[in-house]
Formats: sequence, structure tokens, C-alpha cells
Amino acid sequence: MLDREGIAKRIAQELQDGWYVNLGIGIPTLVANYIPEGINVEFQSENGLLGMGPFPVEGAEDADLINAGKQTVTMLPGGSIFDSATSFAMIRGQHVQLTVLGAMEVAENGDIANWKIPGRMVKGMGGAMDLVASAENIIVAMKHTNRKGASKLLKACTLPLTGVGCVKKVVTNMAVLEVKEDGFHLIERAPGVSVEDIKNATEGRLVVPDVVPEMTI
Amino acid sequence: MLDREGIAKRIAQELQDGWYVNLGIGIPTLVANYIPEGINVEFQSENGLLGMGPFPVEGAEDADLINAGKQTVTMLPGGSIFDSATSFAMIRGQHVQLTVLGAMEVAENGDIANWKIPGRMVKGMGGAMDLVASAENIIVAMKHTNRKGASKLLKACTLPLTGVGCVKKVVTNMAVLEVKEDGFHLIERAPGVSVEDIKNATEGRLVVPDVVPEMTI
Amino acid sequence: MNKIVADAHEALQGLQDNMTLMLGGFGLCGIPENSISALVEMGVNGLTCISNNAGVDDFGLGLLLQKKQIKKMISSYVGENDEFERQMLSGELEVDLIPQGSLAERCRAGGAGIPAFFTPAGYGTEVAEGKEVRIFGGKPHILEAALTADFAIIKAWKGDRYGNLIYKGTARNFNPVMAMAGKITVVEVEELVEPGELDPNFIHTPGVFVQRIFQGKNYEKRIEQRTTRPKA
Amino acid sequence: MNKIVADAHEALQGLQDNMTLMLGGFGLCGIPENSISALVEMGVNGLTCISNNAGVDDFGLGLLLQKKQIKKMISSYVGENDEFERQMLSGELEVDLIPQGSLAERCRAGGAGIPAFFTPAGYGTEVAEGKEVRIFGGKPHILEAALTADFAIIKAWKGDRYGNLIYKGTARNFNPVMAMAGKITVVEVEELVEPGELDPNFIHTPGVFVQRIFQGKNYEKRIEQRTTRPKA
Repeated sequence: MLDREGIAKRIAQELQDGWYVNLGIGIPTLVANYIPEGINVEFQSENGLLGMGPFPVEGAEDADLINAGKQTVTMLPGGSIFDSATSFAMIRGQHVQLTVLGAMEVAENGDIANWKIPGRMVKGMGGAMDLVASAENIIVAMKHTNRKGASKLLKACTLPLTGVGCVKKVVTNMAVLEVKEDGFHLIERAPGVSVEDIKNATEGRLVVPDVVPEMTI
Repeated sequence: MLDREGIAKRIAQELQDGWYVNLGIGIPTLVANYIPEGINVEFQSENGLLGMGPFPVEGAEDADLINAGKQTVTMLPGGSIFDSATSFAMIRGQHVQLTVLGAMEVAENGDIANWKIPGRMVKGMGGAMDLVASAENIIVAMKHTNRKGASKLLKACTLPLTGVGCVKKVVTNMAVLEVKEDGFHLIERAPGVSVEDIKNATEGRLVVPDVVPEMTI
Repeated sequence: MNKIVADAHEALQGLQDNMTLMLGGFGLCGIPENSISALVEMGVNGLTCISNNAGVDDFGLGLLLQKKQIKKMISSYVGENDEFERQMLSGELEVDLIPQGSLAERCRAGGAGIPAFFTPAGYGTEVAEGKEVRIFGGKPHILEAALTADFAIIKAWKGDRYGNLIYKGTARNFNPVMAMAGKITVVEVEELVEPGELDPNFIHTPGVFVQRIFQGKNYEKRIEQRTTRPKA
Repeated sequence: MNKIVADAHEALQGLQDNMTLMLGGFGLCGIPENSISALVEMGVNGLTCISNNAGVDDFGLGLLLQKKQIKKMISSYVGENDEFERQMLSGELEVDLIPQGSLAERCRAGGAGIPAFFTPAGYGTEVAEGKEVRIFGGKPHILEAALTADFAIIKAWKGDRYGNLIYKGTARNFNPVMAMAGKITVVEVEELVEPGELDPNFIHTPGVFVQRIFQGKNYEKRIEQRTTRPKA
């Protein structure tokens, strides 16, 4: 079973040289810490920043330099600043090659829900709806089950949708799955997790090949 | 009868303090030379320039600083440079208070034609269609008649239109006219031009008040 | 051209109950602090506020929410504000949640004279309800309308009396697009400079979009999530 | 990230007959001189060129027109080019004339993932033929579609290996919006600089829009209308 860092490490293996990448709040943010050797990527933050660097050292925080999670950040050489319309022009215009974001639910048809629990929690969709509607390549980073132990990989989402048929890949604490026409394809198991465990934790249609390798992270 | 400079001088009287103004190619460009005392206006050139100044002194021409007529220009303090999309955002979004442009024909309903003579001349509309479709306040600067002596103020345009029902005022070498629901209202005569002269030179419906003052320029 | 006014109160003259306002900023970054304080002092009510976020409980637009001056919020993300959530869930506050990119583009469109445009964002979700759907390139899009405001209230870093503005870092965010979309655009700057001091080649917002400008004071610039790494 | 290539020929690799190109510039100001020369040398034919103007007879896109490499021009104003007018009136050249603001916005839309938008420009004229008309705010608008290109060919003043660009003066014009709309965006700059030399706060085109960049040479920067005033 992977922890949050483990999920981030596994997703980092998906990065390709030269990609522009948008990382959502939470686990996705951690991906930046595990960029593979020899791979150069630039991180886009939808509040208007390209070439985002690590958090500043203590005392160097700049209130005028934050990421989309409202965290103080730094910039790397070659970065740039732009307004919100330009930022989403990049996203909507598919100039950003990969989006990694969290989810409450993912359905076997690629639908995703992550912004609202009716009557209980409404934080808003932020940039997520633009990101999932536009990105060619979307990876969801999340736990396989919710706090009550119920599957978050469903036949159909029960919560209000963020986007339809858009998720291509899901990396959870238990598995890596690809979303294809006939459901979730199990690609890899987390260390110490059996195919049976994953079957039990997956409500949506799961397609299991003969051999499911364990991840190497 | 006014010459080109006279037409420009008369139009300059229409300027109001604080206005942003777009001047077309030809006679409209000359308006900048006659800004009344005490009036501050800024000139917008649709190729991406606000705060356009006079032509440079000889030897100071900069190939990277031209106006929409492709003429070398200068910038005044407080000016700014922007891309073509932003330039027309200003125009389409009605942030520019006055547009002055030339025309081949104006109709009594405010239609204007100035970009094409089928089979003979097709230079293109440039920014004129955006300007006339958006500007609240459009003044046409032109000669009252064409080279053959035929009226350019018509019942209906015969050439392909640039915009419909948009012209508010016309200043010619003979007169100042307002375009209203019932046609061209004669507001002023050029020095030495009689109402009768103007009637003879105007094909469109002309509304003549009892008294038509002579311009003071 | 001299668009300089003395302070936020003079800049906001004419702002009345039930008006629609745009307010720049992302989280607490790049928000018009002086103008928000003035709005609290003016006590205007029934406001519709277009702003990406709603501040926090005791800062930014949270100050207006506390005083119940806001009737309706148009935002993309409001997750940092408990009082906001309480007023929304209880029905005291009308809320229109909009995808962030659509919000930005709708403001720009309002300023640019584009009354409506198609975007894929929100198709198949609540956001698309009642909106026209059309397929382009095999992909469904929804028609979104432009947004404008009676007042756009903007924070910039430096500005001159023509209204030319530059922003600093990610405090830029929604400020330039909202600056375009106000019937009256009011700007507070950290520093007023003389015309010509800002390089015309690097002005972020040309003065044509701005009606009133003043030098703000006592900026707190509160940091919402102070994140650091240890010194090496 | 290193997007630097040796020269225009390397930058234009993969550019083939019958492709659609965008070319930045307004008149002869800010045109990609090196790339245009390379296109002539490559001898590609049947091109559709999206460019505000068509150069003059012996410079800019006029060079491609002379060699009849262009099948179709999409422009707003072509009044400075006799050969152009001849080819158009004789029917050798297809021409799609577009209002300048619509041209700029259609390029931006293509780059920004906005497939279509409404604009008032051209309503009631030839430009509106076959286009959807809709009333907004009592005023008729027409629906215009986004433009994209196989290659966008851009001229900037300075750039770095990430593809970050700044432009100089009114040589900016269509370059930034076209830079957004190319499947492959190729940039020639007067000066390549090291990453970090361009202030991130004042970059006109962020590198994300750019695929290839090279340092141009021998810029002529011809002036179309040399207008001066006497020395005082």
C-alpha cells in the first residue's frame, strides 16, 4: 500500500522530458519532489505562473508569489508570470501536456467528481473543470477508497460531476489503472497489494490482465 | 470649400478632453495636428499603440514604431504598446470614444462603404469593420463628391458595405452633417458654400434647418 | 489626462447598493485592500461581487461577508471561508460558481466586446445547465456569456496618472482582465509614478481601461499558506 | 528545456506543401524575415497564409507571392502589393479578407481553445455571409470561428531557450496571438538570451506556446512609409 508520497512518486514516473505540467492541490503537489533524473518539466500554476520552483527558504516568502493552492513558492530561471485569462488559454488550448489532480470519485467511463457534496460541502471547482475538459492527459491521484472504506472507483459517479469521460489514468494507494472503453484496466499493483484486494476495493468494472506487475518506485 | 486640412481642423473641434481617439488613414490622420487648446486626448493606433506622438525628426525613424498607416511615428510619455487582440479589445469593448475615418460612400441611414470596389479595387477592410461596428461615435471625413462630381452622400450605398447604420456625423469639404433617422441633417456650411450648393451635391435625403451657420475654423 | 483621485472613498464615488462589482485577486494575493476597507466603511449593501475567491473570514471579501453587504457571489473557489459556507448553505447568500478559466475569459470578453463564446469547460456538469451546447471538432462545448461590472476594483503594483498599470508576480491574476470589464475601473497602486517611468513596452494594463487611480496605503498583504523549506 | 535550433531551415523542418501558416507582422513591421527567405528557398507550394498583410512586391510575403507559392491568403488589408492585387483579380490567388480585430481574436481563440465567439464586426456586410447572426444587448453579432495553423511563424525581439519572448514597439502586433495558435510555433529573435535574463514579470509570450526558436540574422527591417517632421 502506498502512502501519499508513494502515489506522488509513482505519478512522477509518468513525466516526459519537455512537458508542461499542472499539479492540483494535495497529493499532486508532491509530484514535483520526485522528478526523474534527466527529465525536464515545467510546472504551470493556474493562478498565473510557469516555471514554479520549490517553497522559499524561511524568511524569503513573498506574498506576491503564490501557487494555485495559495502557498508561497519560488520561480525558476526561465519562468514567467501571466494573467488568469492567459493562464487558462494555455490550459484550454492544450498547451499543457499533463494535469494531475485529486478526486472524490472516478467512474469507469472516465467521469470525475471532485468539487461538491450537495448540502454539505461546496468549495467550488476552481480551475478543475477547465483542466479536465481540456487536458489531453489527465491523471487522478487519490486513495482507492474513502474514509468509510467505500470504493472511489465507481460504475457511475454519485456526486456532481467535474467533467465527463476525461480521466485517462488513476494512481491510487493500491494500484495504477487506465480508463478505457470497457472500464478500469489494472496496470500495476502497489507493493504488498494483491489483485484480490484491488478487486474488492473497486466498485467499477475492473479489467484484470493475466499478469499484473508490482510497481517499482 | 475646405481643403483636407480644413476638414481635419473642423473635426478637431469635436474632440473632448480625456477622449481616446482612433484616426484612420488619410484626412483623419491630419486631425492630430489641430487639437484645441486645453484639450487632452490620446490617439490609439490599431496596430497596437496608445499615446501616439508626431512623426519622428529626420534620422530618428524607428522601423519598430509605426502607426496603422505604416508610417513611422513617435510615442508620448504615458503611452503604451500592446498586441493586436488587446488593441481590438479596446475598440470592440468601446473603450475608445471617437473614431474618425474616410469613406467612399455614406448612406442616409448611416451605412458606410470604404473597402472594396468589386472587380477593380480590393485593399481589404483592415480595422475599419471592427471600428465602425463598435464605436459609439463615428465621424466620417471625406470629400462631398467623388472625382466625377457625383455625390458620396447617398440614399443607399452602392458599394459593398463596411458597416450598417453606424455613421453619426460626416464632415466634408462642403458641410457638417449629422445622420439621424430621417436622413442627413445639415449642421454647418463650409466658408463660401451655399445651402443650394450642398443640396445639389447631396443625393441622400437632406434635412435643412431654417438657419445653417457657416463653420468657424 | 489625470485620473488620480485622493483615496478609495473618492475612487468609489457613485458606487451604490445593489451594484455589481468585480474585485481582482486570487486568494488574498493581489486584492484591493484599501477599496475593500472603504466598502465596509461606506456600508453599501446588496452587492453582487465577481471575484475568484471570497477572502478568508477576517480579511479580503470576508470583511464584507461578515457585515452581510454581499447579496451574491460569483466565484470559482470559496473553500477558505467558513462564514461564506455558512451563509451559502443557509441560503442567505446567492452563489454562482464558475470554472476559473471561464470566469477569467468571461471578464476578458466583457471588456473586449465579445458578448459570448464557446468553451469545453463544464460540459456535462451543473455548470452547463440551461446553456447552449454545440459540437466543435467532435467535442461538446457550452456557450458562456460575457461579464461586466458597474465597478471593477483593481490592485496593481505601480501606475501613472494615465492609468497605465504594472502588476507584481502572481498578484496579477484576475486584475488585468477585470480592469477591462468595469464600466468604471478603479485602481489602487502601491506606488504612483510619473508618466514615462513605466516602460511603454512593458505595461500590463494600458490606461485606456482605467477611470480612477489612487495610491493605497498600509498594505497588509497577508499570506494565506505560508510554506517554506528549511535553509540548506 | 532547450528549444533552440540552428536556423530557419531547421526551424521549419516538417513544413510541407499545402500547409496552413500564420505569419506575424503588421505591414513590414515585425515580420519573420529569415523564415520567409527560407520558405522561398525551400520552394514549398500551395500554402495558405494567415497574415494581416501580404508584404510589398519585393519584400515580406510579396516574395512568396512572386514565386506563386501561396494558394490562399487570409488577411485584413492587402493594399500595398500590386502583384497581390493582380493575382487576386485574375483568380490565381484565393483571398479571404477578414476584419483586423476578428483576425486577431480568431487567432487568439485558436490558441486559447475557444472554438468560436460572437463579434459585431462585419455584421450586415459580405463578411457575415453564411455566418450565424445573434442579437446581444439589442445589437446583432456574428459567430466567428477560431483559426489555427500547422506552423505559426513569429518574429520577436529577444527570447530564451525556454521560448519566452519579448517584442519591441509595434513589432509586437499579431506575433503574440499567432504564437499561441500554431501546432508548431517557430520563432526568430534578434537576440537569444540566457534563461533568467528576461524579467519573468515582463515576458510577452510565455515559452509554453513556443516549440522552436533561433537567432535570426541580417535583419533589413524595411520601413514602408518613412514619415518625418523637420528638426525644430
